[in-house]
Amino acid sequence: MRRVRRLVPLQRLRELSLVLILIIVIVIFGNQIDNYYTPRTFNRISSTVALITLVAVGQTLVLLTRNVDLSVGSMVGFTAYYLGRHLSKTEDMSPMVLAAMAMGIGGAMGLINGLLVAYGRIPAIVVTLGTMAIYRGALVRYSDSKSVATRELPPWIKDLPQETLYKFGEYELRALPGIALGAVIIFFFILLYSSFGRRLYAIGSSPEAAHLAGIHAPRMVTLAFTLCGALSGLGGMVYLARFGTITVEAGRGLELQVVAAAVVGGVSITGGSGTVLGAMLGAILIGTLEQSLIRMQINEFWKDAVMGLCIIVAVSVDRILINQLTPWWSRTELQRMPEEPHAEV
Amino acid sequence: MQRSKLWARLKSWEALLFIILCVVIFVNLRLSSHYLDLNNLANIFHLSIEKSLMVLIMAFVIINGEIDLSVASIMALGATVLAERYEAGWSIAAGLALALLVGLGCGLLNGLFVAYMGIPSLIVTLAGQIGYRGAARIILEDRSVGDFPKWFTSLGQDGFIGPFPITSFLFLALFILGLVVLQYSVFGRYVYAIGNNRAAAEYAGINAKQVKVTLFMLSGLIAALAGACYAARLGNVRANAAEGFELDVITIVLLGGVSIFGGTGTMLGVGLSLLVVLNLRNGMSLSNVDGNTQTSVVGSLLILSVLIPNWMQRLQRLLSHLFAKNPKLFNRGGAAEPKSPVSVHQ
Amino acid sequence: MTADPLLEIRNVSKQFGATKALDSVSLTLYPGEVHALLGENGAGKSTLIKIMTGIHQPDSGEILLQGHPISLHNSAQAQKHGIAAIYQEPLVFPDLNIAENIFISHQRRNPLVRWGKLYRDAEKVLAQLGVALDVRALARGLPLAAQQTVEIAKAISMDVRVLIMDEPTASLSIHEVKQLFALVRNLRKAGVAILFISHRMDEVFEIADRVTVFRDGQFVSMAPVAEVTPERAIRDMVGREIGDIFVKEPSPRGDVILSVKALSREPRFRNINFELHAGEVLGLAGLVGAGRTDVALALFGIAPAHHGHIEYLGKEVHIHSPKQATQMGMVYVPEDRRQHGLVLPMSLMANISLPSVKNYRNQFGMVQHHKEAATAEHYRQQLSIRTSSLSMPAGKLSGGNQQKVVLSKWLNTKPRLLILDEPTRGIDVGAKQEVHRLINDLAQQGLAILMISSDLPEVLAMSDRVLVMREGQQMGIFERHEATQETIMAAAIGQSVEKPVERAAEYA
Amino acid sequence: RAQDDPEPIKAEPGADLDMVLLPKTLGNAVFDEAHEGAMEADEELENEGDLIFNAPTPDNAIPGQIEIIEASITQEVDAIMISANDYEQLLPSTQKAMDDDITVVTWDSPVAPEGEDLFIAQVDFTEVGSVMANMALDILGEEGGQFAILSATPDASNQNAWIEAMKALLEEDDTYANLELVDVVYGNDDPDDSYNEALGLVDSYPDLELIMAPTTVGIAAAAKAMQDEELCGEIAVSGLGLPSEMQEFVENGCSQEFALWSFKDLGYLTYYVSYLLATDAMDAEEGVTFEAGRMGTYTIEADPNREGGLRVLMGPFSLYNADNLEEWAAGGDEGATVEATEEAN
Ligand SMILES: Nc1ncnc2c1ncn2[C@@H]1O[C@H](COP(=O)(O)OP(=O)(O)OP(=O)(O)O)[C@@H](O)[C@H]1O
Ligand SMILES: Nc1ncnc2c1ncn2[C@@H]1O[C@H](COP(=O)(O)OP(=O)(O)OP(=O)(O)O)[C@@H](O)[C@H]1O
Ligand SMILES: [Mg+2]
Ligand SMILES: [Mg+2]
Repeated sequence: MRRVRRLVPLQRLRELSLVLILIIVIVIFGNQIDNYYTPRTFNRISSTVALITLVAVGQTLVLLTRNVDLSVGSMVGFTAYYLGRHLSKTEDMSPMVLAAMAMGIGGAMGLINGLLVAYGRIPAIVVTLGTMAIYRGALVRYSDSKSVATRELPPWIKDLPQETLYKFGEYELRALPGIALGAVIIFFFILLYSSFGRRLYAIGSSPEAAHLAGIHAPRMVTLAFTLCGALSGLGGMVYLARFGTITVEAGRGLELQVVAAAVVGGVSITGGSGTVLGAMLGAILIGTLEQSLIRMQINEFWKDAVMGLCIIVAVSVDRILINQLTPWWSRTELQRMPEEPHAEV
Repeated sequence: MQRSKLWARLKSWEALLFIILCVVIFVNLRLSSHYLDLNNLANIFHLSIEKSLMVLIMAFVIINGEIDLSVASIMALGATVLAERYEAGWSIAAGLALALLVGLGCGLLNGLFVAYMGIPSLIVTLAGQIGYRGAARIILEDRSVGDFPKWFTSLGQDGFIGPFPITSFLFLALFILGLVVLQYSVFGRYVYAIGNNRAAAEYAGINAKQVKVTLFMLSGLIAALAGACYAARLGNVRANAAEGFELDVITIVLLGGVSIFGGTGTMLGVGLSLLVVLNLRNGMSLSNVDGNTQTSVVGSLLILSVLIPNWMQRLQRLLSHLFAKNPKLFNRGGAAEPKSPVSVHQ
Repeated sequence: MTADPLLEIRNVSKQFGATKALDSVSLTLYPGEVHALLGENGAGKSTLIKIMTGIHQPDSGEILLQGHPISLHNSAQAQKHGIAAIYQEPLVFPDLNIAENIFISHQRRNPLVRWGKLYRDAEKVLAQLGVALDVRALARGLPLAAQQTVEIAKAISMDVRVLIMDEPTASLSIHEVKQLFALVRNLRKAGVAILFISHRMDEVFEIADRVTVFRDGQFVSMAPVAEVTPERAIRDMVGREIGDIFVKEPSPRGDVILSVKALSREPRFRNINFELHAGEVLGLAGLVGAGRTDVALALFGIAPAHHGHIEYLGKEVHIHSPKQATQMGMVYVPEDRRQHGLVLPMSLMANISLPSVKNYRNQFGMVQHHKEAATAEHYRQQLSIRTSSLSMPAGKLSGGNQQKVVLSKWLNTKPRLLILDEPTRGIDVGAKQEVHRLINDLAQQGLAILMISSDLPEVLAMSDRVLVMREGQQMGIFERHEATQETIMAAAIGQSVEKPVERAAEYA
Repeated sequence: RAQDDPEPIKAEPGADLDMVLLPKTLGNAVFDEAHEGAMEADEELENEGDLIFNAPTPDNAIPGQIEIIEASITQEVDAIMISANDYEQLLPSTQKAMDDDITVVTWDSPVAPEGEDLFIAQVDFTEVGSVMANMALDILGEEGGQFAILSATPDASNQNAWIEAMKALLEEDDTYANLELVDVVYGNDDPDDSYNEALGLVDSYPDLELIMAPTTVGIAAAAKAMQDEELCGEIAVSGLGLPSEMQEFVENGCSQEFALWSFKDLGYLTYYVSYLLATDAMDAEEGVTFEAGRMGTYTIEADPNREGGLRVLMGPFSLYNADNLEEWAAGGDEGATVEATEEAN
């Protein structure tokens, strides 16, 4: 038991449970839908969840610090539009430069959020509810309510979604999910092994204790928001590549999907716990439910109700699994040592 | 002592909102000659009556440390049930009763999952937001149902006293009730205590689960009631009613000084914030400001309303440090949080 | 004390609203000394510490490190100067594991976390303290004593020149205290200056080299330990003589209120048997982690037992929630006041009335504030709670005063059975006597009291009988005349004690 | 359309009228075109008053329109031109406006007849059905095949009417006997949803040959989805689309043909009619003939789809394909309409 616990720490339990549920969901839908177990389904789902996953990684960083960023949808929309407009005017631009630009714009918006939260001492939900509207308003102003059309874009960005990075039989790892996966892997290690990552957990886990421990929370929080903005900016580029047509409504409502993905994936809204891996699994779970329901032959008017039901059932099962397994994992014995090394002085 | 209490009150969140409200009204008066038209004043409340109703209960829910994203969907479901039953030959009263019951049921479901399964309310009510709207879709599909009796629609449309419809007075009554319950009743005390420290409240023999379930049920009930108001006001119901209302409702509650982490905020603050937002939006509408800009302005207000007092406080602290020799000159420290549930005791 | 002073505090003042927490106090720390700081609850001790670690900024006065004035704006700066503190209220990171909790402040120096090394080092530090905790486990839900241990480990793991300990032993029992003191002596040898705060006089006189006393935020006296007696120190603290330690008067043993048979909740405790009579104080002794709190939680319905029977007032009961227990007149004063005892942002009086707020309603169901205020005022006087106003948020009171609020809150429910978990944790000597007198009065009035305490003298003075636990097991019940420091310690650390164990078997 | 009335009513320029153009939402390109048309008419008629262009955000669509109507009533404007988000729910406020002597003209999407003066119908609703059926026939050929419809929301009344008209035609007319409509799905006028629904159709119906999307958002998203999945040769996309958004896809073969009417003209005509009504130059009565600037003469007629309703039928449809899109592009933003090709088959 002890060994198992060492191998699989409690934090991994969440992800295990989610993987389990994901398998259950896939088996259930596989029985209901013809041609379900095909590379196509895989490619479909992986492409759809790419954007949500990418932004959910950023959201996770913010959530960990006991904050939330509701402006991600607006940041995605703004960046997507800005990049599109920019591309339509410039001759050519290398993908890397564009990506850097995307992260720069998103990062700047995220920085504003972060500064307001950390140094203006305003609750994050207040700040980002505000900037959600403000960034969207800025987009409307900037774009004069016009759209970017696909024809204005250079071919390479339009072809990005079908770019395949790695092929495994007919299962493809395409560019956009590849970007998302890359972000997940990078931030998984950052959160696990860097002291920056650990301090994010510390701040969210107990702000007072972090204060006493001398952790400079404002800097960390600002950085988390900036990274979240940068990833949202990158998300804007993904959005642009995927949809081509960008209106001022681009990305609206994304924030709830992203927060939902993260929270379903075990990231706590009260900070301090959760991983980007979990957030990704949450996104995949919701994406799988959505994509599978699209393919189910059920009455259109029933789909929303079924979706709501699926989410709550999946989350409940997850909760029950975790509740059953946790006591096994988390035992802390406060024992006296057999001999007392400092007994006499 | 007396002086510092006055200070504290002046520096309170409510006072700030009151000042903002005065500014908004002043600007509106300058910008539009129609602002004071009785019809317009009635419209300010009338056009947002459903949101206003839901704000009242959302304040309770958030102070309790939870959130309810499903209110708009329950509202649509309530309106849908009422309309569908009326179409099927029931009386309005019976339909309304069933709608309210359905609202209660949805709230109960939310509450059970939150309180007894321990799933974050954000997720539960997000699923509810999708699911309850789905239920409304199942009932009405793409149809719209209307042709309510005249007396019913006139409840929502025609003036009861002057141009103010009866729903405005319903809101006023519920506001006073909400204020009394939250600020002065045992239940209100429990709501605050649980929102601040659930464990301590439970150790004190409070059944936090029960309180949470009750709140979600009330939230569902009020949402369904708002649905009925919607049906009466528009005279016609569709399953897509009130899509996206929840964010507006939450914004107003937060501007009212309620902390998203629970435990702080007052009904007075929420009421004032409602007035601020409604008047601000009305003023902008009269100046033909588009929806996105309106939302941006409200968003900026949300940020500035916290930022400016924070800066003022820092400035004050800085000044008082400069004058540290004479500490009586400034009231230092202590007032870090302008709002506190204990303010009712002072 | 020939060396130069390491840290000097000169004429520091600090005001919170209407409260003058510190009024021009001074204090000098030399390398290699243990300096005890004494004072009543609310005397300003914790405030001084928070100033020394940069959490609060003084209104006036200065801090000198090796003769150079330093300004501290946050605890990171203090740590850079080699000043670390164990705060009065342990504040762990619940979502980090124990190893991380211990080394969180070190992370600034190495940007990458090496988990293997981290775990090994953490185990080493804990071994120094003589305890083994699973360093990979999350700190969430850790019992208070374990949290305190983690805090201590955290502080001693840093290279410190000045170590400040604010009531580190408040929730520890003799055994852990001994370990801690061994460590402190080592640090002293290494030239560290230690500021030590405690309300337990015997500890102070065991470890300290010099003693400073504060009263009402002012400096009163400072002297080498050889020149002070406990009596004098107490007189300096409270400004009057306090008689000998209060001993419970015998009271008639009434009916059986609570009878517990073969109660178990594996793995926390098993086969607990006892009877509790009206008018009786049953002490529950044991080392930290013996499972005493868990027994109380089971009785109070927070973590119900899995097996066994509880009879209350002659009827078998199954208690599943604190609400049910409270309604039955059985209340529990928890040990962790910040997490379970108080709603910190709520006012002192709202906290006191919280469990019984229903009794303050008028006919319209509204809470009558003047009645609440009257009750709060009553307890403020009875327990001498130091506060500038009854509507002060409880979180702003000093530690000891918070504890008094927790006590008041539960006493105010007028219970039949009172379960006290470390009731005098952090309470100063004067007030402690008040609390003991109160417990005595309550018992005289026929209340049944179950008192968990790690303060052995307290257990001995206040209990009619003492139940000793060790690692979840009942070691025996001692009648008052059998209970001595030696017998109880022997039972608590598991040395064979014949007679009481037999007695325990009788109950089973 | 203009018939042979000898004396069409002409507008008297130079009135002082405040007029509100109220489309469904902001951020949809077609409404910007309508705005342009209205501005053109505004200039032509030398209206001294204001032309107010305002719309709600999509998350507040119906209540937002009501608020704007009510605000307009308070401001005592002279005419409101509405593209209604709901057929019935705006009635209380539009009726209130009419009671206050405000001219209420609907365009693009009407309200019930009692709540408006008249409706400017872009095209005949049944005609939309036949145009879509014809395009399907054009693309699939005589031998026919499977096709599916990707609509806006399940409760969008315009789209539903068109789809019904098309279904009726498919059933009645033998020319279309080989066209098999397999499914109707809904993308909620959201690029993301529409994209996924289109792919869901591909997965669910292996023999699918055509996706018909009677909504500009849906058609662009579907075309982009086919492009990304490299299905352009196999599955055609058609429906109602904006040339500016669709040009790209016609060029690369993802879409051969689509149709739309000119929203610019619609805005122009709507403004003209409202101006005429608001200046009392004309009454909203059946049989009245008037001249609408550059667009020629029109007659008010009974609306066959809405009992008791009046309409002005604008027409005609513009069919776009590879041949005429280049011309359109050359005409640039002037929006050179390629004239009626109803007789495509
Ligand atoms: N943040 C604060 N705001 C207002 N008053 C405060 C604050 N912190 C402390 N006080 C007040 O300052 C005084 C000194 O408190 P302090 O915590 O230093 O006492 P202490 O000596 O540590 O007492 P104890 O032995 O009970 O821990 C108390 O009256 C307390 O109420
Ligand atoms: N929530 C928890 N999570 C992990 N371990 C726990 C928890 N609660 C208690 N324990 C463990 O259970 C045992 C009993 O703890 P408990 O707090 O009941 O002891 P106690 O005798 O009351 O000690 P204390 O003097 O600290 O109050 C200890 O070994 C402790 O580590
Ligand atoms: Mg203290
Ligand atoms: Mg204990």
